[in-house]
Parts: sequence; structure tokens; C-alpha cells
Amino acid sequence: MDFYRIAWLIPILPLIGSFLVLFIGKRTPGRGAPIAILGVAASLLLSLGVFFEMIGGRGVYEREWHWLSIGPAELGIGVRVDGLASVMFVVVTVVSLAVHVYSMGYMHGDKRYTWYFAALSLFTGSMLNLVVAPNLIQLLVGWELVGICSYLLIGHWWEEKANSDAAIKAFITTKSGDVGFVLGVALLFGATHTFNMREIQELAVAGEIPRALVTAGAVLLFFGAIGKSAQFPLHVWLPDAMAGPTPVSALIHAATMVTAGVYMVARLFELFASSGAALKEVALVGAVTMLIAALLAMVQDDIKKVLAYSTISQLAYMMAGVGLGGPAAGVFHLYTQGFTKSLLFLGAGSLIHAVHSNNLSEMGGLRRVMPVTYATFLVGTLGMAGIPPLASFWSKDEIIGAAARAGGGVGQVVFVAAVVTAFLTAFYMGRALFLAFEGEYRGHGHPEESPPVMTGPLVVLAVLAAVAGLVGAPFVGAFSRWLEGAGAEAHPVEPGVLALSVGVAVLGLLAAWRVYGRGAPARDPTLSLGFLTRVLVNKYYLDDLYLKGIVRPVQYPVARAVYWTNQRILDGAVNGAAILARVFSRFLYDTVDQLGVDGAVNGAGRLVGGLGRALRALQWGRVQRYAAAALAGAAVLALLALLKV
Amino acid sequence: MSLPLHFPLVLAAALFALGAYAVVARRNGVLVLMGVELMLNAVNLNLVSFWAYLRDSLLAGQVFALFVVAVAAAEVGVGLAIVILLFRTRETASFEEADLFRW
Amino acid sequence: MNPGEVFFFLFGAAVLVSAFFVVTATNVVRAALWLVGALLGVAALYLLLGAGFLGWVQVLVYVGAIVVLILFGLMVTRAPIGRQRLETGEWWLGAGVSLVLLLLLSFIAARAFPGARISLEGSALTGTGLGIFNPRYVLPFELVSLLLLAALVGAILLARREQ
Amino acid sequence: MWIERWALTLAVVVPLVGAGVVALLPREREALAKGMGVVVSGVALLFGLLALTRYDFSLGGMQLELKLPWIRTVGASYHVGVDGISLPLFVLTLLLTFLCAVYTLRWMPEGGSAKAFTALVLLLETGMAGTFIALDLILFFVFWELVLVPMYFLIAIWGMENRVYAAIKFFLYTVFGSVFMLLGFLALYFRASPHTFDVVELVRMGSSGAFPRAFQNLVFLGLFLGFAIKVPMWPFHTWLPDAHTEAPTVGSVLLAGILLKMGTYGFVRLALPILPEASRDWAPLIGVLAAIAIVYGALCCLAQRDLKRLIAFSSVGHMGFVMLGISTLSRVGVNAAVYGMVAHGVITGMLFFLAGSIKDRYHVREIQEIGGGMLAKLPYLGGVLAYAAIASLGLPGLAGFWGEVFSLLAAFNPAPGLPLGLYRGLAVAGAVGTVLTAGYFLWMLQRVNLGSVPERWIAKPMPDVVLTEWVAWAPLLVLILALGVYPVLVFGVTNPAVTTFLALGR
Amino acid sequence: MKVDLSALAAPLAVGSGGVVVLVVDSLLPSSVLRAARRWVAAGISLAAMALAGWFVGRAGTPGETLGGAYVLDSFSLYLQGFFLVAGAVVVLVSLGGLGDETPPGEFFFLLLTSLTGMLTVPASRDLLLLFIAVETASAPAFVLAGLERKDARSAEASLKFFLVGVVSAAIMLFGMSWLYGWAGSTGLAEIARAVGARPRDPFLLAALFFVMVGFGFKVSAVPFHFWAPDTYEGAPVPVAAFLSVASKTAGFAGLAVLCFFAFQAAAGFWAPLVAAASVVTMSLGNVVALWQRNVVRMLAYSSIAQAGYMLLPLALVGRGEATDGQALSALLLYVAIYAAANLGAFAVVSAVKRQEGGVFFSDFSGLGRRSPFLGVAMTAFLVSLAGIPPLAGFFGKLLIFLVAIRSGAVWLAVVMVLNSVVSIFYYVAVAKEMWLPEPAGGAFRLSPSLALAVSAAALVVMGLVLWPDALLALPPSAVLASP
Repeated sequence: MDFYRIAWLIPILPLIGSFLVLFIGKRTPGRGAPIAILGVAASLLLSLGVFFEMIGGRGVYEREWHWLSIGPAELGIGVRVDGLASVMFVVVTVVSLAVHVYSMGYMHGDKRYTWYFAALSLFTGSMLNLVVAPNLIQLLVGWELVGICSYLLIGHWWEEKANSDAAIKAFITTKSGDVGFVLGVALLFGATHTFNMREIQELAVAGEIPRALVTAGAVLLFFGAIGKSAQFPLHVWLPDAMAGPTPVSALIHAATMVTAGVYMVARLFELFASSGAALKEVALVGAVTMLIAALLAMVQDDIKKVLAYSTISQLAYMMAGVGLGGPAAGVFHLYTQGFTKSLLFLGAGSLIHAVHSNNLSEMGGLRRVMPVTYATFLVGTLGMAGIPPLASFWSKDEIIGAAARAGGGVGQVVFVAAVVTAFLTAFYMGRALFLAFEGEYRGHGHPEESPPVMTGPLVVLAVLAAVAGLVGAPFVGAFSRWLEGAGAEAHPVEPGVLALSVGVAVLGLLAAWRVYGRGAPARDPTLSLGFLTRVLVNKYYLDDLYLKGIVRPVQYPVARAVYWTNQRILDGAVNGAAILARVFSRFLYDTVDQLGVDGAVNGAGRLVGGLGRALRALQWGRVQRYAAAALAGAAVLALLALLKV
Repeated sequence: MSLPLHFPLVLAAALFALGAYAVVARRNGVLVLMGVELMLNAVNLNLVSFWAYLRDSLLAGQVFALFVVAVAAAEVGVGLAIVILLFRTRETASFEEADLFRW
Repeated sequence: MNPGEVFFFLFGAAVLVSAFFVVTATNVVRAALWLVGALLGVAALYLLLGAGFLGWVQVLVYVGAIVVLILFGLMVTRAPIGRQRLETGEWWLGAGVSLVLLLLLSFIAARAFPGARISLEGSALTGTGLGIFNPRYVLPFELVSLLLLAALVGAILLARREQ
Repeated sequence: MWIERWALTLAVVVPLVGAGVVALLPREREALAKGMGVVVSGVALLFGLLALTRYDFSLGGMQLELKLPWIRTVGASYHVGVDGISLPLFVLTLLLTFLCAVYTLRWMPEGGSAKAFTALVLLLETGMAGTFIALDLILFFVFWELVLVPMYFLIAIWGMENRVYAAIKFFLYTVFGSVFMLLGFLALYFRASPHTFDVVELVRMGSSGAFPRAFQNLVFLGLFLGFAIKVPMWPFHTWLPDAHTEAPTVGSVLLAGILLKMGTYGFVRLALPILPEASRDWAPLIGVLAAIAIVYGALCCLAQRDLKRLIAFSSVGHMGFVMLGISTLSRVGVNAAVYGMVAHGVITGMLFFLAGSIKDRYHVREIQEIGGGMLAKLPYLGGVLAYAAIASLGLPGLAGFWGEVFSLLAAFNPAPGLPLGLYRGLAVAGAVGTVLTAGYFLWMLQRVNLGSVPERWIAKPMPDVVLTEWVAWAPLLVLILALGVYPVLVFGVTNPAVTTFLALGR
Repeated sequence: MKVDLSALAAPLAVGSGGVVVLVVDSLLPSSVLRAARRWVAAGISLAAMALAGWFVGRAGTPGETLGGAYVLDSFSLYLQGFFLVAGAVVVLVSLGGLGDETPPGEFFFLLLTSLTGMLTVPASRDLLLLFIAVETASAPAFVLAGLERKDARSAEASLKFFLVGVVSAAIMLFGMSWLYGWAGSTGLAEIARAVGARPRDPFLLAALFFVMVGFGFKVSAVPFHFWAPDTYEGAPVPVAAFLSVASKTAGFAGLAVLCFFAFQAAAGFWAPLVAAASVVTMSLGNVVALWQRNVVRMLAYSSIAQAGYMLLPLALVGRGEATDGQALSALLLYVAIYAAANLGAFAVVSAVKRQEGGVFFSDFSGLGRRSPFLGVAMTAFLVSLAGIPPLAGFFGKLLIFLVAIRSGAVWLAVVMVLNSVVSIFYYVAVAKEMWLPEPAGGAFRLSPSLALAVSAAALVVMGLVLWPDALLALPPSAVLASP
């Protein structure tokens, strides 16, 4: 079976599923969930088919059908299947299927259960469309659609204002980044007259586009990625996005949508590469982001926030990886993180489901009560920390190695940031693990292990998180071949780097164990760092800056001021002109029409009846004045005749 | 025996101006009508003078003047009727007090 | 100065003086009498200019009919006879306008026909009465008779008392 | 075939006759009026669709033309026809009016008789539809002005509290503009040799350089004032919020859905092709005003407390995108503009329907007083509102996206000869505008739709979307999706025409 | 010289009709009710007009008689036809709108007499005939204006009309007498020649200006307009309608004869003055109309403004033969279109006055809802007067714009456009009053004759857009036949 040829079905199937759920879901058994799952499952099967064909060595397949002609612009719709896409297919569909199944349990009894599945499937389809897109516009369509799905799902429990606030924040923040993205598309279109990414990159590589334009285009596109992938300084929305249901966080805000930025950079790697500066920017943004996010993760009490900052940090890793080591390095981390992070989120969901709270301070000692959750969460934590041979270890190592190899100023900065972040990651993941599962239970009620429908996906993802990295291990090296073609060489294992990365990971975990190993300490050291803690708890005051510096001013004073201008100045000018015209006509009437009349007496005289008698002498309306006017007119005419006009 | 043409023309102009004065300046409606008569007489004087100067075969000036007299009679008739009507409704023949319309 | 001019100044002065008193008389009846004088003076001028028929029409129609009508009107409206204010508030307006008119019109008229003179020879009763039967004046004649009828009817309509 | 010649005319005349018939209904038969409105506008729509079937979509020029002598004295003729630019707007007019007629079956506004209301709406339809097919300046002007009086009365009689002020403002403002437009028309007439009012002729002359540049600029000023006020472009927009807010639902729908497009259509149909050089001179100014309108409109929306007024202000911004596209003088831009007109017509029409229906249920207009929770109280109404709002903020897959994104694209790459740096700045402003647009719509949704139902509404029984509304809205809801998913529906028609027409304009 | 009576048939028929009305009415026994007498008188009047119309219809052009003093060309026939139609509508309005105390025989006699004069005006090519015709048109109108006998203001209306009328007539006559002396003839053809020979003489110019003053009064051009608002307001409404349409048109007919024919050679001197009068008249009329709360008075100022518009084509004379013809066409068409709207408006006002007793804005309150027929029609009339398409008024204005621009007088066109915009304010104000407030009274009773008049006017005003050529193509551009 030629899976490449039918790859266009991959995004379509979940979309169809979504529509079916939306329109007939309520009336079907299972309230629509099975339909959605079926759609995603079918998509997964196709993805696997594509994946194995790709492994089998099949090259790039690109097919674009003509869709629109708008003047000189030709827009196609189609598919591009290559290693990058195949890997993304698998990550997206696997995680999505796992989340769909898990949600049947997690969302059981929700008011908008059906709607939830419809949105989830819609998201999956949109994400797959983004992945499959051969041109920028199609990519943009997927890009925006996943954004709105994210909005819908973050705000799923919109009865709470906080949730809808978070949803709006997420949408608007990413949309701000999209300003750059759209302009980047416009710029590249202007330079190349095509939307096709392959053609654009070929032109860029061939030097047909001026270097400055390439850089500008790439940087503009990267703004989009900064928003979508929650990179500094637009990362602020992602922690808030945890307001959505946990499975949604796992799917959208850990494994898939947020990786779209990384994916986009990888997809357009040659474009970024033909402008070295753009690539360096990507790496530097990654370096900054990974560090500041990791620091933030250390002070969180909400387990989902810990994971959220961890996600930001790891996305930054990916960015740095793409920036320094090429698409393979970054996407490899994306791939392993996809499984690991969704595993952790679903695990966290399981915990939350059990204790009805997101807060680590209300957990503790759950190891015994929830063994499956614990085991899988442990796998995830170790993976995140970078303990071999778990999947994330290989990919993280690859990136640190790439940084080391890259050298130069940027390489060194990224290397240091990556190592420090590795330590911090191990520490905060250990902190979360221990606070949740060790010590005494600090919450309410009697937590129980989650049902199989939830633990099942956990197990599956745990297995994947454990072993999926092997394909990219230096001694296998398959992953870079998939992505960069057969010619890509596997980088040799660098023992020093390997030792360093494992070392800091172990150190971090041990430090965490030292502090949190027996449950929550009386004084959490991360919260006792004085000024630093204050800065971290307040998220570097960035939220405040945005909210108080931009959003509120625009929302209130600026908007009000503009509106005031509208009402008072612009509208006022119109009304003023009208008033002026009235005054003027009044003047004309009073003075000119009553020409030769003693005074300006008019309707006022009629209105003020009592004055009438007194003003009688001034009244106009006397016939002889009319006659006088006629005679005066004649006299003037005679004068004009005499002067021969 | 002859007469410069402009003599009667200037006289007519003066008569016309006097009539105009009466129309504007006299309070009593009947006196105003007298002013109108003076103006019309000025016109007739013009017509007749020009006829005498032109001696056109159609006697246009004289005939015109005749018609003016007839029309003047009609107008005086109507005018007096209006004055009487005004007097009947307002108890005055003074045009100055006909001022019901103000704006 | 030939006799024609002498006669003209004589009659003209009479007309002007009478007319002046018509518009300035402080007694309405006296004003009407001055009007008679002015109209007669005009009739004399017509005769001088050779329009005899018209002169007699002027005497008959104007002096005979119109002035009587006016006197009648004065009586009906019970115009107070005696000294009183007969000028409107805007008499100065009338004075100004008429003065300007007088100056302009006489200036224009005086300069319009340099050297033109009216021949007063053969001043006699010329046939205006016949002239009116020129077919050219049929329609004006019809119209003016209709007009007079309308004025008559209209005057009655306006002036009669409510029944 | 007679259809080719007469379908357009019939679609315009049927409502006119219908208006007369409805107006003459005896008082005791007044109940028939609403039904007749539906039938008459339905028949007009059928003729419109019939015209659609006879239209060759692959061609760019005028089709289904009909030219009859009209005023011989001045050489004005009854010349109608459509091309890809006018066809979508023409059909949209007929459709939207029909839907309005359907909607009034249930929600007839109060204030006057149903008979008069229906007659005025039909009269309005004639004016609007006629404007889009007129190919003679005088005919165009007649149709253009025909719209005024019915709309004035629709607002003034059936409007909200402040209706009289709004109606007069609308009327005078528009008249003011159209006077200058007429002067421009006359100037064109006299400059053309031979003198003609025929649009096709004038376009031919204009594109072959028959009009000197200074003259073009002067005429453009006249046309600009007429069209810009109608669009309305910043800063001539101040009549719009009042008119929209005070108008009855159907009036707002038609005002936003169709009337505003008359202005932008005027630019595309007349100003650009007849005055190519002046267009080039004026384009930067128009672009700047458009960009201001986008940002400004969005900011004003953020400041609104009144739902309907918010939607009204959103039109300022959206029409800004359309004008931005036009100002680029590029084929992409003009295509995007026409697309934007259609999309805005469908989406904002829908939004005003919704505003009306919400008002009919809550009897308040202030967002604050609705207080949120509509999605819980009236799930379908809330859902449709969310759908329309999200479409309006330019989500791909729904109608709002394509016009907006291609406008920006065109603004970034304007026609050669226009100041590139300026236009790129405008594109940035426009793109920032999209964020603000998303902001106010989402904020509005949050305040109206989301949250819990306030106390005062919990016990109050309210019908969710009723059948009449579904019938009136379904075509729009489907169109919003269809246009978004398959933009070829519009671009396929406009592109040949724009290509032909901008080629003429060169 | 033979008199061609068939050429004179139209005015003679109407004039005789008037006498017949008077006689028949006086022969009717006093037991016959006023209403019946009115129907009889109106019937005879209409019959006389129909007869005259028949004569007009079958008259051949060009025809002339009275030694060239009376000429039938397409210009005069068009206007005679116009006067007959307008007169008939006024008769219909009078039938439904006159007070019961008005004596019908006398009323219709005076109306027909005035109409006789009007019918003669456009055909006159002789100063004497012109003067007599104008006076015949005016003098009965002075009386008609005073016929609202129970209202003191009617007398005042009549007085103002009369006094300004006779003063203007005196000025005109003075001018005519000079003109006669200058040209040596009262024939307009001779005068035209004399004007052409030496146009640059103060005497001649003063004479021309003075003659035009007489007509300026009739068309109510500034500064000879003062009587109009007072007279319209005080006169019976049908008479106001008659004055604002027929009398005004008679003035324009006379002006057209003078401007396009007799004085054409001196256009360089008087045209700027007419232009100035046009601008001042339209501006003043419009601005003052803004402040009126009495609909008749508003319409009076409106008709002053409209006179300003109609003066505009006259100001274009002398800029070329082609544009002269077009200017005259534009004037004649505008007159007809204006007449339709204005007669219609006065008919509605008349109906309102019958019902409400007043004609203030408040009397029109809610009219549209009480009588949709009257409301729609009145709205159409006002909108047409404002010149908003698709109603007839727009086409009239369009023609004037076109000819103004074509003649190079763009500024006049611009001033007129601006004035039209100003005028919208007050026309809309009435429309607003009719539709917006809740109706204050019950349904309207409308007499059939008024309904007929309103319908006819509305048909013209609303229907012209469908077939503009019906009216616009009617007068050929060169209509004044030169004898």
C-alpha cells in the first residue's frame, strides 16, 4: 500500500471525526468519544504506515494541487511527506490517541463531554495539517487553527473567569507572535512569488533572494515560533494555559502545538541556515528561555505549572538544538519529549484526578496508593532528568553535544545554559516527584488509583518514553538519517559531554532527594531565597509588565482615549460643523434677510409673547419696507447701468 | 417750435421719484396709492414724449399710455378694495400696522 | 428759449409742485386735491406734445374717475382729516431711495439723447382713437377689458361686507 | 435568450414593484406584508441565481449586459451588467435581503407598520442591488441615492432611543459625500470626448490616458469623498456607529452587510480604472487612512460597553482591511478587497442578526448587563455568536481569514511605484490590528458568552434560537464556513475580473 | 392685417370660460349649495381648460399673428400646455381645499382670468402685450390672495402682494417706456435689433434692468421676494399653490422671452447680475427656510430658493448658441418638475389644513401614519424638491448642472449643489415630523379631487426616473422661434 499517496487522509480523518462528533456525537453511544477516537486511530495507522515506509528508505514525496489564483499569486493545497513529517505524524497521532482514550476517563461526566472531543479531534486534524503543509499559507491555516483550538480547550471550563482569561491570554499572546509570522510570509512571497516552502528554500539556498531579505523573513517567521512555542519573551501564556483540562495540557501544551514553532524552524531549516544570523538568534532565544523557565519551575507549587515551565524549558532546548545542531537534533528532542512530557502530564492528571487539587502541597505519600501512576511518573521524571537509557537522555545529550561541537560565542553560551538547565531540570523534576509521592499525604479525602482507561495510556506512553530514544542513540543514528537524508552522519559519542550531562542529572536528583526525599520540608529552600524567590514567584514581573504595561493600558486608557477622541473630536467636528452652520444661517437670517430692518427680531418675538408689544416698533414685516427694497433694488440696478456694470 | 427730448424725460424721472417716496413714506394706504398713480403718470409722460419724438405710425407710445391708464384704474380699484378690507379687519388704513407676519 | 419750452416749463413746474404737495401734504383731502392739479398738469403736457386724445382721457378718466374713487376710499376708511403724522417710520428710507432714483434716472435720461428734440409742430388731436383699432392691439384690448372686469369683481368681492 | 438580457434587471425591478404592491396593501390586509416581503425578495433572489447560471466564470469582462436608452438629452443610458467584481456583491445583496425578510417574519421591529417596513426594505434592495450592476454614472448615482431615503426611515422610525439623531446624521453625511461624487461624475462627463456617462466607455478612456493627471486628481477627490464616507473610512466614520446602533436589526444587517460595500465597490469599479494615475497618487493616503481605521476601530471596540456598538465599530476596522487591499493597487490586494467585502457582508450581517436576537431576549444592550453566561443560558445562540465572532476575527477555515491575510500580503508587496517602506509600515499596523481585533472579540465573548449566568437572568425564560432564526441564519452560517474552506467560491469569480480590470487600469 | 383667431384660441377660450363661470354662477338660484356651486364652477373651468388644451394641441408651429406681437412656437406652446395642466391641478386642489365661505363663481373667474394672462405671456413678442398679459395675470391674483376673508392675515397677504406688485409694475413700466423710446418700437424683434446695435448704453441698460425687475418680482427673486412668504402664508392654500407655481412660471416665461430673445445681445451686461441674483436668491431662500415652523412659510422660502435655481440658466445666456438652447431647455424642464412637486406639496398642505385647521409642523405630526398615502406622497414631493434621486427633482437639477458646467459656469453649479445640500435639512425636517412622532389624530378624510391632484403630481415625481425622456425630451433645445 502506498501510504505516501494517501497521506492527505491523515489530517482529514480527525477533522471528519470532529465534525461528526460535533453534529451527531450527542446522539451516538459513548457521546461521540468513540467516533473521535476512531478518527485519530485511523490517522495513527496511516501515520505508522507512512513512518515505516519512510524507514524503508523512501524519499521525499510532495504533491500540491492548484487551489487558488489571485492575480500573480498561485496557491496550492497538498501534502509534503518526508522524514520530518513522518516523525511528527507519529508523535502527534500517538499522543493524541493516548489523550483521547485517557480523556474518556478524565472527562467522564463533564457537561461538555462531546464538545470536548470534537475540539480535541479538530485540534489533532489542524495540527496534522500544519505538519503536512507544503506551503506557507497552508501552514498558516493549521497554525491559526491549532491556536483557536487551544483557546477553546483552555477555556473549556469557562464558568470560571480565570480559565477564560487564560484562554484569551494564550490566544492573544501567540497571535502577537503571528504578526511576525504573517509579515514573514508576506515578505517571502514578495521576494519569491511563491508560497511553496521547498521552492522558497531552494531559492534561498541558491542565493536568489538577497541575504538581508532572507534574514528578515526568517526572523519574522521566528516571531511566530516564539509565540507558538512559548519562547522568551512570549512564554507567559503557557503556564496560565494549564487552566485547561490536564489531557489538553498534555496534548496541546506539551507534546504537539507548542512544538509547532520548533517544527516550523526545522521545516524551513535551509532558509534559516542560508541566513546564519537567524539561526543564531534561534539558538540564543533558546538558551535564554531554557534557563529562565527552569528557574521558574523550581518555585511552583502547582504540579502542572512545574510541568509547564519544564515544557518551556525543553522547547527552548529544541530551539537551541535546531539552531546549533540542525533539524535532527531539535526534532529528536521534540520526539522524545512528546512522549515523555505527555506521560508526565497525564500522570499529573491522574494525581489531580485522585486528590482534586493541582497543588503539590496537598499531595504526598501517594506512592503506595497509586503504584501505576507512580511507576510511570518515575519513568518520566528520570527521562526528563536525563538518565540513560531513557528516551530523553539521548536527545538531550545530542543537543548538549551539538552545543559543544558548535563552539564559538553562541555555542558556548548555549552549552553553559544547557548544562545548568540540565541540573535544574533534574532538581525540579525530582522535587515534584518526591513532593507528590513521598512523605505523608497532606491533602483531603482518600485518593485512589485512577481507572484503567487512564492508566493504560500512561503505561503505553511510559514504554515509549523509555525506549523511543534508542532510534536516535549515537550508535544507531537512525533518526538523523530519517530527517536529514541517508548521507547524514551520526555524531560520535563524546565521553566528556556524556559524563557531564549524566553527572549533572544525577547531581540534581540527589539534591532533590536530599531536600524533599522524606516529604515536604518545613521550609522549602527554593522559596527561601529572598529576592530571587520573589522575582521567580512573580515570574520576573513579565506578566505584570505585559498586563500593566500593555494590555490594561490598551484595553482601558488607550481604547477609552481613542474612543473619546472619536466622540469628542471627530464626531464633535461633525456636530460642530452642523452647529456652526446653524449659527451661521441664523446670523444670515437675522441680519441679511431682515436687511434694512431696524433690528434682529424674529421668531423669538413670537415665542416670547409678552415682549411682542414692546418690540412692536421693531417688527419687520411691514409692506412698505418691501416696496422700499424693490425700489432700492431698482436704484442699484440704475447705478450699475450707469457704470455699465 | 421744439423741445429737447430730455426735458420731459427728466420731469418724468422726478415724478417717478416723488411717487416712489410716497409709496415708502406715507402711512395712509390711500396716500400710498396716490404715489403709485404719480409713478404711473411718470411712465405715461415718458411714453408720450417718446411718441412725440418718434411719431411712429403705430402710435405705440400713445396706445401704450392709454392701456397704462386703464390698468392704473383697475389697480386703484383693487388697491382701494384691499385698503377697505384691511380697514374692516384691522380698523386702520395705515399700512404700517399691517404686520402680522414676522418671520 | 422757444414757446414750446416755455410752455413746458410752465406745465412742468405746475406738475412738480403739485406732485410735491401730494406726497408731503399733511391733510389727506388736500393731498387728493393736489393730485388733481398734478394730473391736470400732465394732461396739459400731453396736449403740448400733440397727444390730444390722451390728454382728454387723462382729464376724464383720471381726474374724473380715479380721483373720485380715491376720495371715496378716504371717506370709507374714515381717514382722519386734519393735521397729523402721515409719515411712516421709514420715511427717510423713502426719501433716500427716491433721491437716488431721481439723480440717477435724470442723469441717465439727460445724457441719453444728446441733441434730440421733439418737434411740436402740428400738435393737434391725432387719431389715437383710430390707432387703437389697429389689429395689433386686439388681444391687449380683450385682455384689458377682462382685467377691468376682474378688478371690478375682485374689488366688490374684497370690499363688501360679510353677508 | 431573454434571461441573459433581463435577469439582472428583473432582480432589481421585482423588489421595486413589490415595494409598491406592499405599500398599496389595504390596511386590513397588512398581515400579508411580511409574507409578501419574503416572496418578493425570494423571487428577486431567484432571478439573481438565474443570472448566476448564465454567467461564464472563466471570463473577466462584463457579462449579462443590457443597454437601453434612458435620458437621451444627456446621453445617460440604462446600462447594466456584471463582472466578477460586482457579481458576488450583487448576489449577496439579494441573499441578505431575502434572509432579512425571513427574519422579520418573527422579529418585526416595533415603531411602525409592518407594511411600511417591508416596502422600505424592498425599496432598499432595489437601490443596493442596482448600484452593483449599474454601468452608467447617472444610473449608478440614482441607485446610490435611492438607498438613502428608505434607510433613513428604517432607522428613524424603527430604531432605538436615539434614532432620529442617528438617522439624520447618516442621511446628511452621506448626502454630503454623494454631492461631491456627483460633481466628480459631471466633471468626468465633460472631460470625456465624446461626452458620456457610460462606465465601460469611461474606463476605456481612463485606461488609455485620456484624462490628464491634475484633472484625475481633482475628480478623485470628489469620488473619494463620496465613497469614503460610505465605506466609511477614518475619519469619516462617525455616522456609522450611531446609525448601526440605532437601526433596527434588519437595518443594521443591511447597512453593514451591503451599504458599506457600495463605497468600496465604488472605488474598485469607478475610481481605480477610470482614474489610474490619480489612484496612484491617492493610494498612499488611502492606505494610511485604512491602517488608521484598522487600529483605531479595534481600539474603539475595546472601549465599547454596548454590544451592537461594538459590532458597529468592528466594521470600521474590517472595512479598513478592504481599503488597505484596494490601496495597494495590486491584483492580490483588490481580490482580497472584494473577498473582504463579501466576507464582511456575511459575517457582520450575521453578527448584527445576533445582536438583534440577543437584544430581543435580554432587552438590554449593555454587555455589562447581559453579564455573561449566555453560552450556558442559550447554548445555541451563544454558540452561533462565538462562531460568528471567531469568523470575524479572521480565523482560517472561516470567511474572515482570506480577505484579511491577503490584504496584509498585498500591503507588504504593493504595486510597483508605490512607496514600499510606507506600505510595509501599514502592513505592520494592519497585522497589529488583527491582534487587537482578536482581543476585543474574545473579550466580548468572555463577557457575553462565558462565565456563569447572572442572578437576574436565571429565572427568566428565554427561547433559544427559534426556527425562523435558523432558517434566516443557516445560509449565512454555511457561507461563512464554505467561503473559509473553499475561498475559490469568491476568488474564482473575482480573479479573472480583477486581472482584466487592473490590466485595463495600467 | 388679419387677426388669426385660431392662434389666440387658447387664451380666449380660458378667458371666455371665466366669464361663463361668473355668469352661470350668478344665474344659479341661491338655494343651490355652496359645494354644488363649487363643482359647477370647477367643471366649467376644467372644460374651458380642456378646450384650450385642445387648441394648444392642434396648433401648428410656428404661427404668429397680431403683426408679430403674438407668436406660437414650441416654447410658447409648451408653456401654454404647462399652464393649462398646472391650472387644472390648482382647480382640483381648490375644489378640495377651499374654505366654504369662498364664493366659487368669483374665485374660479379670477383664477381663469389670471390664467388667461399667463397663457399670453410666453407668446408675447411685444412690450405692450407682455405688460398687459402680466398685469392680467397679477391683478386677479391680488384679489385671490385676500379671499380668506375671515382671517385678517389674508388681507395683509393681499396687500403685500399688491403693493410690491404695483411698485414692481411701475418700475417695469418705466423701463418699458424707455425701451420704447430707445428702440422706436414696442416690438421685441425691433428691440432685439436695437439692443444688438448699441448694447453699451446706460439708458438702455437701465431700461433692461427695470423691465427685468417686474419679472423678478413675479419669480420672487431677491430683493423683490419679500412679499412671497407673507402672501403664501396668508393666502388660501390653493392660491399659494397657484402663485408658487403658475405665477412664478409666468414670470420665468416672460424673463425667458426677454433674456433669450429680446435682450440676448446685451447678455454680457445683465447675465452677471442674474447670476448674482440667482446665487443670493437660492442661498437666502434656503437659509431662511431652515428656521420656519410653518410648512407653508417653509414652502414659500423653498420656492424662493427654487427660483434661484431657475434663474441660473438665465445667467448662462450669451455663452454660445448651443448652450443657450440647452439652458432654455433646462429651465423649462426644471419648471415643470418643480411644479409637479410643489403643486403636490401644496395639495397635501391643503388637505392638512382642511383637517387640522393649521399648517404648522405640529399639524403634520404623524401624518405618515394617519394617512400613508399623503405621507408617502408628501415625502416624495419634498425629496424631489431637495433633488435627491431617483425622484424627478434630481433630473431637473442635473440638467441645470450640466448646462452650467458646459457653459463654463462651474462655480454656479457648485453653489447650487451646496444650496441643494442645505435645502435637504428643512425638507427632511418636515418628513421627519410626518413619520416620527406618534400620530395625534385619527385617520384622514381626503376629498377625491385632492387625492387626484396628489396622485397626478406623485406620478410625475416618482415615475420620471423610469421614463425621463417623457418629459426631458419634450422641449427641443432651440425653441424660441425668431420672427
